[in-house]
Formats: sequence, C-alpha cells, structure tokens
Amino acid sequence: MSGPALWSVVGVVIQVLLVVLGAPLLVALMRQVRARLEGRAGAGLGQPWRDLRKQLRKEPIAPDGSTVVFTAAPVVALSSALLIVAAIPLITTTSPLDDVADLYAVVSLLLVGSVAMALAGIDTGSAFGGMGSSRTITVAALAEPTLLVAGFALSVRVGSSNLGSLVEHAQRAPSVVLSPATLLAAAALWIVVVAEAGRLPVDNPATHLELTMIHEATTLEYAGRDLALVELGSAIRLTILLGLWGNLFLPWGVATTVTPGALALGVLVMVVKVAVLGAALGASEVFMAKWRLFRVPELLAGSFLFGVLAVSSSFFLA
Amino acid sequence: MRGILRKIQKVGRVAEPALPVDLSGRQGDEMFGGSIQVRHVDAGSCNGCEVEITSAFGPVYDLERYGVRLVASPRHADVLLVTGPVTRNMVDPLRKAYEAMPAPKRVVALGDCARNCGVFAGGYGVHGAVGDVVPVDVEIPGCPPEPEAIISALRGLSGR
Amino acid sequence: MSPGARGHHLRVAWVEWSMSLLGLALLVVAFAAALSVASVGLPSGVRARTSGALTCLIGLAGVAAGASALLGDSLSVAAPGLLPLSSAVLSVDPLAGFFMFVVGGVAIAAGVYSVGYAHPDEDAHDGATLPTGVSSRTVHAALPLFAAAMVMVPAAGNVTTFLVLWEVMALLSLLLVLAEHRARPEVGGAGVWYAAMTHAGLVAILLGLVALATAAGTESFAGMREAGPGLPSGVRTVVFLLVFAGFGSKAGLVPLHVWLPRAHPEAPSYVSALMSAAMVNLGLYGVLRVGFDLLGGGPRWWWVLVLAVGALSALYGVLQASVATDLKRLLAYSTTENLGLIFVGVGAAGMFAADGDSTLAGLLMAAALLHTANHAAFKTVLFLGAGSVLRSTGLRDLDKMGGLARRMPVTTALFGVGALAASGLPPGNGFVSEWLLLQGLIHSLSGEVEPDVVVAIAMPLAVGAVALTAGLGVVTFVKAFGIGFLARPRSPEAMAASEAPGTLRAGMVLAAVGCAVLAVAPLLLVRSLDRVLLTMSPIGQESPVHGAVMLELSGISGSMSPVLIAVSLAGGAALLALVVGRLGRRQPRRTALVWGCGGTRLSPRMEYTATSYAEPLTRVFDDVLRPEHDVDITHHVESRYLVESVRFRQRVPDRVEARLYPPLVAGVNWWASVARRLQNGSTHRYLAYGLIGLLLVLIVLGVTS
Amino acid sequence: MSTALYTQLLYLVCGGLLLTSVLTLWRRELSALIRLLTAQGVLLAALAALLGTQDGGLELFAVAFGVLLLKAGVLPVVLRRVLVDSGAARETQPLVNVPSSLLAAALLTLLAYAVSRPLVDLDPTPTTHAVPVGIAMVLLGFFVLVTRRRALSQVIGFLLLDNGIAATAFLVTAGVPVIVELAVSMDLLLVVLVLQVLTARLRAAFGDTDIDELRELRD
Repeated sequence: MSGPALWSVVGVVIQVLLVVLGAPLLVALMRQVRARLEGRAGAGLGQPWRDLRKQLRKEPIAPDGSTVVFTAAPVVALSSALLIVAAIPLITTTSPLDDVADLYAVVSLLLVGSVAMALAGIDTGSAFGGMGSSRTITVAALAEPTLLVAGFALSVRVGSSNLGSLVEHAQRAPSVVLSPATLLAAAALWIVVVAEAGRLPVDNPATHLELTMIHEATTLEYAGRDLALVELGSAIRLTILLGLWGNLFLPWGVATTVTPGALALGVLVMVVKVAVLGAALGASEVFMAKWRLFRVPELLAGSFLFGVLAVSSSFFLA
Repeated sequence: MRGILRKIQKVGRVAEPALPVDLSGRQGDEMFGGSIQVRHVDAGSCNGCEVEITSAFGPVYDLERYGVRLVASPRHADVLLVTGPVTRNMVDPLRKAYEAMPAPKRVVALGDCARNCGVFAGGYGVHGAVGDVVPVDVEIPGCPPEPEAIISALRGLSGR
Repeated sequence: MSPGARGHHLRVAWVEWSMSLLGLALLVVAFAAALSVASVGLPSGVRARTSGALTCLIGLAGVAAGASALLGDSLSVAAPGLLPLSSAVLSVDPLAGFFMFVVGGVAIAAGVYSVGYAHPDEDAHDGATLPTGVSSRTVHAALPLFAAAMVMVPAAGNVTTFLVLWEVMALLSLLLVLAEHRARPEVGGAGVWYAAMTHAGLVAILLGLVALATAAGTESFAGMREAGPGLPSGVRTVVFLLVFAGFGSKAGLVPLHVWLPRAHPEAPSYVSALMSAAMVNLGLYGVLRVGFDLLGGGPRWWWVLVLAVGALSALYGVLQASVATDLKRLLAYSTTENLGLIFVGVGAAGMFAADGDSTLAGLLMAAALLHTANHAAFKTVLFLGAGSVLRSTGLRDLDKMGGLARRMPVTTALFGVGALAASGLPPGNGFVSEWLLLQGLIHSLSGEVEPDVVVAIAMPLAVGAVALTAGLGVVTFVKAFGIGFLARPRSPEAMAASEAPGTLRAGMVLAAVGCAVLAVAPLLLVRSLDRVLLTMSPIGQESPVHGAVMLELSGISGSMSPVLIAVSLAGGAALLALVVGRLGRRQPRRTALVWGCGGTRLSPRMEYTATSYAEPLTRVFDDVLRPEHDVDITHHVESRYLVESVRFRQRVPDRVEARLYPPLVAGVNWWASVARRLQNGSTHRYLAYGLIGLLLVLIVLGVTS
Repeated sequence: MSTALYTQLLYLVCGGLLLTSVLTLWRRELSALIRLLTAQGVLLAALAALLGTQDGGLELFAVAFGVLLLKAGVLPVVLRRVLVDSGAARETQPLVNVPSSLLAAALLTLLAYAVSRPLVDLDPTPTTHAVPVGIAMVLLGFFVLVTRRRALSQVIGFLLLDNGIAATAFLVTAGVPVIVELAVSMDLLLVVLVLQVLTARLRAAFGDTDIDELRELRD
C-alpha cells in the first residue's frame, strides 16, 4: 500500500475514532454550558460516557409483539451514521470513501437513520412510539427541500455536489465564504441542523412529557445496550451535523493533504469548531422555548426561503 | 433576551458546594458507576415529598451534578423513586412500572408514607406501604425528608 | 393485391423474422398470444397455469427481444394487408427495445404470480379469502393477450399498427380491471372512469398522430422521422400538445391521473402491477417517440411545460399518497408521483437539448429512463405484496392492518425491499436514479457563463420540488410498511393472516431480485442506454454515465458508488451486531409488555393508525388537501355531559378531480341531451335528416360549381 | 478601496437588504418589524456611502447621511410612538399565513431576478447586477401592503416599498440627487404622521387598528 493511500486510511480511522469518542463529550459540553447558565454545577464532561458504560451493562428489553425491526434499528442507525463519518470531510477531505460523500448521498444516509428509528417507533406498538415516529419523519421530510436547495446554492459555484470538493473550493477562495449566497445558505442549513438534531425550538431533548416529544418518543421503549446504541447514534448524528456545518462555512484547517502534520491540525481545528458550535447551540437553548409542532413548518418554510434566496443571489450577488 | 442575559450575570452560580457524604455505607452498587437514571412514581403522596424532590433537583442542591437524572420512561431507569402510601388504584401501575425496568434495578421508598403509610396508615383507600408491592432497597425517612437526605441516599446508589 | 402476392410477402416476412433472435422473440409473443385464445377451452385449474405460463413466456420473449434490441439488433418488417387500409409495420429500435425489456420483465413476475392468486395451493392450508371472478375464462385468456399487446406496442412501425395495438391494449386492460365486478359493485364505477379516460386519451393521440401523418404525407414512423423536423412549427406544436395530453393521461399525469386511484385498487393485484409498472411507461414511450424521435425535439417551452406538469404530478401524487389509507390507492398515487419525477427528467432533458447542451440532456434522459426501470421493478413488488395481503386478509385499509410481519414474514420482507426502493433511500434502487436526476438538475447552473433566466428560475424550483417529493415519499412508505406490517394487528382479519402460497412468493421474489440487481449494478442497464439515447436525435451522442462499480458522470464532475454504500452499510451493521452481541452474552434480551404509563388495559386499538400517522402532514398541507372530517359524539343516556363514544372519520378526496371534472361531465351530459333531442325514433324525422343533408350537398355543389 | 473589496461589501449590503425585507414577512411582533426597518435604513445608508466611495462626489455621502438620519433615526421613533398609541403588539392574523407568504417571497425574488434581467444587460457592472435586490424589495413591500391587516404593518410595508425604490435608484443610476431623495423622504415622514393620526382616529372610532374596519365607513 502506497504512502498517501495508507495515510488517507489512517486519516479516516482517526476521524471515526475522534467522532465516536468525542460525540458523547459534545453532548456533555452542551449540557454543561446550559447548566452553568442556569446557575447549576453540572454533571461534568464524563457523564454521558458513564451513562453509556452503565447502559451497556444493563438488560435490553423488547416490547411484546415487536419484530426484528425494533432490535435492528439502533444498529442500522448507528452504522449509517458511522458510514457518513467515514466518508465526509471532517478532519481530512481525502477519505477513500470520498465517492459516498456526495451531498445527496449523505442526506439520504442521514434519512436512513431517521427512518430506522421511525420504523422502530411504530414497531413498539405503543401510541407514543407511533406519535414520535410520525413527527420525526414529518419534520425530516419537510427539512429535505431546504437541505438540497441550500446544497444546490453551494454547489453552483463549485460545479460539484461532492462535500470534499465543496470544502476544498471554499478553502481556495475564502472570499466566497463572505458572499451573501453562502451566508444565506449557512442560515438555512443552521435551521435544518437544529431541526434534524432535534434541538430547541423544534424539539426539546430534555423533556419528560411524552406528548411534547418528537424524537425522544421513538426511543421510549429502548433499554440497556439498545438504549446505549441509540444515544451514541444520536450523539454522533449531532456531531456530524455540527462538524459538516462548520467545515462548509468555516473551511479552514481541514486537511487536504495527508501529512501527519495536516492531520494533527485537522483534528485540533475540528475539535475547536465543534466545541464552539456546540456551546453556542447549547447556550442559545437557554433563551428559547419549544415551539408548537405546527409552527415548525413555518420555521422550515423560512429555511427553504433562505435556500432559494441563496441560490438566486448566487446569480446576481456573486 | 437581553433581560435573561442580565439575570444570568446577576445571579451567577447558585449551586451550593458539594456536600461531604460518606460513600462507605452505600449499598454496594459498583455497576451503576456514577450514573443513575431515576423514574419517579407518586403512588398517592400528599406532594410534600414531590416539593422536596423538586428542590433536590433544583439549581441550589443540583442533584444532577452527581450523575443522577430524572427520566421519562422506566425502560431508561435504574432507580424507581416511589413516594406516598400505595393507594388501591396505584398498586397495579406501580407493579407495572417496576416490571418495565431493565435489571439490575433498585427501588427507593421516599418519605415515611412510602415506608409505613405514615399518617395515612389504615386509610380506606390505602393498600399498604411500597414494600408490600415491590421490593424496596433503600428507605429515606422523614415527612417530608430534607433534600440533603434524598441527595445522600441517591448518591449512595450512584456512588458519586 | 392478389392472394398470391400476399402469400409471397408473408413468406418474405417470415424469412426476415426468423433470422434474428429479436424476430424469433416477437414470433414467440404472437404464438403465445394465439395459444392463450385457444386455451379458453381448458378446465379452470389447468387454465390458470396455462395463462400464467403463457404470460410468463411472453414476458421472457419481451425481455429477450428488448435485450437484443438494446444490444444493437434491430428489425423492420412489413406485413401488407394484415390490417385494413394499411400494412402492419413492425420496427424495433433500441428505444422500443428498452420499453419491451421493462414491460417483459414485469410480465414475467406478474405471470408467475397470477397462477396461484385465484386458487388455494394444494400443500398449504391457506384459509385465504379467495378473490372471485379472476378465475373466469375471459380473464385467463385476456391476461397473456394484454401482456402481448403491451410488449408489441413499442414495436409498432406505423401509425395504424400503433393505434390498433394501443387500442387492443386499452380494451384488454379494461376487461381485466372489470374482472371482479360481480364481487364488488364499485368495480363498475372504476371501470367507467378508466374507460372514459383511456378513450379520451386515445382520441387525443389519434388526432395528434393523424395530424402528423397528414402533414408528413406518410404514416410510417420512418417517413415521419424524415419529415417531422421540417414541418411548420404550428403543426408541430399542435401535434405535440395533443400527443402529450393523450399519452399523459395514460402515464397518469396530473390532472389526467384520476383513473389511477380508482382503477388500481379495484383491479386484481397482478393486473394492477402490470398496469401501474408496465402500461403507464408506454405513455412515456409515446411522448419520447413522438417528441424526441418523430418531431426531433422542439422549442424550449414545450419542455418547460413537460417539466412543470411533471413537477406538479410528482408533488400532488406524493402528497395524496402520503395521506392515503387504502394501500393500493396509495400505490396508485405513488405511480403518479414517480411518473412525475420521470417527466421532470424528460422535460429538463428537452430544455437542455433545445439549448444544445447535449451532456446534461443525455444525463437527465438516462436518469429518467433508469428511474422508469426502477419504478417498474419496485412497483411490481409493492403491488404484488399488497395483493398477497389482500388475498390473505381481504384488507386494503392500512388502518386495519398491522402485525403482518410475524404472520407473513416473506411477503413483509419483500414488501420492505420494494418500500426501501420506492422511498429513494440507499441502498435501494430508487436512490440511484433520483441521485442521477438531481445531479443533472444541480449541474444545470454551474457554468462559467451566467445561466439563462428560464433555466435559472426553473432549476431551483425543480430541485425543491424533487426534494420535497423525495421527503414525502419517505413518509409515505414508512407509513405503508410500518403501519401495515409492523407492531400488533389492528383487526381480527389481520390477526388471522397467513403467508402467501408458493407461486405468489415466487412472483414477488423475481421482482425483488430485479430491484436488487438494479440497486447494486445499475450500470448494467445504464451503459446499454447509450444506444437508446442515440435514437432520440436531439439528445447527446456520448454516453452520459461511465465507470465500472462507480457511477461517474461524463462531462461534469460527479461520482457515486451504490455498491460501496450498500456493502459498507451491510458490513458496518454486521460488525456492530457482532460486537453488541458479544457484549450481550452477559445480558440476554427480555420481552416485556409495552410501557403504557402504567395503564392497565392496552389494546392494539391504541396504536397509531395510518390516518393519525399522516395527521401532521394533513394539517401542514391543509390548504391543498382540504380533508373532510366528521366527528359524531354519542352522549350518555342520562346526561348530555357524559360522552358515551366519539367517532372521528376523515376523508381526503381528490381535489383536482372534484374541481375539474364535474363541469366536464356536465358539458358532456348537455351535449348528449342535445343529441337525444335530435332522434326520437320517428322514421320520418330520420328521412327528413337525410333529405336535408341531400339538399345541403346539392346546394353546396350548385354554389361552388 | 479596491474594486474586489468594494464588490464584496456592496453584495453583502444588498444581501442584508434582501434578508431584512424577507424577515419583515416572517416576524409578527410589530416592535421586531420596526427594528428590522431601522436595520434596513442603516444598510441603505451604507449602500449610498459605498456608492459614494466609487464616484468620489460628496453628494452621495450627504444622501447617505440624510437617509441614516431619517430612516434609521426619525421614522423608527415615530413608528414606536404609533406602536405605543395603537397598543397592538402583534400582527394578529395576516390574510396569507406565514409559511405561504414565505414561499411567495421566494417566488417574488425569483420574479424580480427575471424582470430585472434586461435592465442588468444594459450595462453589466457589479452595481447593476444587484438591481434585482431593489426590485425584490419593492415587490415584497407591495406584498406586505396587500396581506397585512394592522395599519402599522401597512405603514411598514409602505416604508419597505420606499426603501426598495431608493435602493433601485441607487443601484441603477448610482444615486439620485440629494434633493429628490430628501423630498421623497419628507413625503414619507408626512405619510407616516398622517397614518399615525389615522391610527389614533381608527382606534378612537373602532377601538382597533384593523383597517378592514374601514369598510364600515362606506355606509
């Protein structure tokens, strides 16, 4: 195996390990920020890992009458998330799986995860599961146009919808980052990130009221190691969304060449970016309340508008 | 928004320093390893205990800092936190909640009513103490118990 | 001409035919069709097998013919005097071959499936509610004939042959739709709608093609191909619009889609599969043949129109499908959706062809054709699966289904494959073609030169429409699969379901295998589309997609590898499952009652139903769908303050139909009443008409001469 | 300053104008709308100043100053007073619900792009390239006028319209004479004051500022 190829593989391995180990820490960081703003002490950065360790030791339970779908869903969701992590440019743009890192392919893979959890929600046979499933998948469906149109706006200038080349192009021409098209696309995609990650004001990840849940309601029946997989999966999902957003709109520091130095820098920059974005997201949640479910389409229509504006302004403002 | 910011600045940190607690006499739950999820069941309480639970999880005592979290579903829970004497209508739900939890699991009877029906003993609607319905592992005396008591009991379980 | 000469011609034709595999295959089709007519005499059980076998044979022949045509073999023969007024001309080129291939493939699966559909198989004790009517002689004879007609339609080489085959196809499909009219009264209504729509379409096609033929001075497609591009633009436009309307109604495009959601639920399921996966594609074939081949492309606004209609159909179809609760109605609307997506591709291809951008035109056309094949494959699986459920439980209403996964595991798995493909998610095959389509649209603006206004405005909207369609498609099929097959049964019928018998499973497996092949190795088909594109003169010359395991777009940067996605997904899942399983040896999985907040009496009636599942969407798109609710509350006998029961019913009628068609029907009725006034049965009046007519003729002659 | 930097800033400002305009359709709180309008005034002034840096003359800077004073200073103050008087905090129900009007805004922007294309082709400079923004603002302003009920949000729509006209004028002719701009703005101020009186009267008459109530004056 030749040098560069070997290093690109190493890069991907680092990337996957970094995300898997770091995702729970990101969740912890967001909780911690929030706790501090509320005047609490907070459970500390290690807590999610402690939770996962304990859940892995506990007994999994399948509801009566459920099928293999229920037990397979967390595995499918997690593996699709891991595939995305291995493909997309987080610390390096030179993944051997680069051909999976097409914008639409990644969006669809994210959707595969949501669909798996949605089916699991139905499969539990409880009213909450069905409710959460219906809401999750509806939000995901309405977010789809924004994702693709905003991606369209980004890819118009590059002439490719491959995430790696999007990032590389943005690195080559930094002035592009400050163009109205990019900024509008950034706004649109941020809204989608919030919706897809199930954060406020779309969904409240910390709620205990089943009737207000969107994503949580599909996971109510999971226990033990299944639950661990589900929580790890959603943490990784959040990391993917934030990391991707960060790299598309603040492309600096991502390794385009696979030298050890570049990789190290990539890791460092990635950690900083995701930490800052996560802290911002967590802090912003102190200031908002959850919206009614039927105001969420308003939010998504707005993000779609931003997407269209981004595309059209990439004609006349660039 | 600006108002909230100003408030945050003014209030600052209200959580009191962690209470010294001896984890020597704890119920030996290595396996929870500093993380317990709690499902709370009100089996017929007068809500005095609920008030104390709320303040225990509130910013001042901040029970969450010891890795204790309230959860919505017993499937996610390690500890069943039961308050009040078990009324007739709550016998079945309480049992169901216990069965719904994944092993290993612990039951905490919080407050005198939960331990021995307290002042409600012999009431026509009262079925009995929590112990009569599900196996109790930890009892927190008091009517209602102070947040410190609740915290030290739960820390005993979480081991943090 | 003299009998001798005719015999000579036929002999020549015979020689020409039997030379190539292509000709041979077509002969097989013809003979199988003839046999099926002959097989009417057989006893019922045998008849079912023969009919299925013949359909299957015709399908195989169609696939063979199509494949050989796709590989470059071509055929053109004339059998003079076979039809009145003109000679039957058959000519097969790659474009025709592609559609013969697709239709044939569907016919194979449907043929196998049809054998066991109406009969309890000997081994299994299946207490299925056997559909009546589908075992009648007519149906058994009509099925192979229908398949044969569909295979032959693309092979037609002149207007007369085409129209005759088209009409035969239409009539036979009508016959098959009506198969169960004795069992269920609503079948009749569906038949009437279908007959009306399909013949209105036929009239439009007839007018269009005749206009083209007269303008071109010949009725042979070859001649039209010569003359078509040179015709005056007015004629070309009229022809295109007429033909687009006619074929559009067959392809189920909005607003001419109304027959689909009525005919498909009522027809026997394998007939629905044949119609929805094969016949609608012939509408597409017609548009491609006339628009791109005979007329040689056209002005851009034609294709903008096609694009707009396609996008509208996709959105409206998927919206109706996502709120539908009748499984087969849902699938019918999803056909409108997918044909809409295909026409988005065709329209965009036409636009770029008109602008002379052959790379994008080729890519988009390839995407449209690939999606045609994919849609045929997964729609076959889905309709056959729905048929198995219907046969075993008598249920079409998703609100009453559920829990079938445990009772019909094979059907569930296969339906799942179809649903995955239909929702356009990896690693399904629908994903590949939707990816190609989006690549085509997305790259439309990324040039150095500032894009043209129309393109610049049409493309973002098209992308948005396609994306929303894809998203809602996911909702639709998560609902169809999840609510229909998972969780616990919602009705005694679903409780009593049992697995479908062997031939049904075999039919579904065949179609599912088709999906799988298209999913992992789409290039097998895509590469052979190059010749098809060449037959459409305005479309590009070079092959739009190349690569071996990876789809690489030529001319623009874009690559994606479905195999890689499929393999790494499967591998990752397997690895994770292994690791988790190793962890799990300490703690085996336990089954417990569903957690209902301590609720004591949980019943399947508390599960989410299809209606409640689609409720958020119904609210979001309230202004478009305008659902009809009725809530009736029964109060307690003692007091009005105590509610005994609340009953909620929701219908989502087809608004397009409700708005558009009543005036039309009223107009037709008015015309009919006028016509009735003309004839009251009195002989004298008829003679008087004759006299008036004669006088008019004489007067005209007198004036003109 | 360098042309590249100029273009970048110009486009950023135009993007800001577009953004503030569409946000006017999104937000319901009237106070938020006023804040948006203030921001738009600042951006408009910035636009004028930017153009000034290019053609060098002091005139445009004067215009910029005037615009800043009026649209970011006086008008918002007046509007706030109207808001306080009329007491209506939110646009209760617009005639077209918010998601639909957001989608409509998207279409209007595309339309603006289409219609302004010939204008741009006359002399394609970076400045004229941004003309669609101005036209889009005009269309959006009209849309607000059509679909909003409250008298105050009508005023806001009107101001949006005017900002659009001003922006278009700046972009097409690289600035209108000071006097014209000032005259227009003065008219505006007048209009606003009149409307303030009107809203006061409306509330006195109907206890509400929903202009649909004006229908009652017919009979």
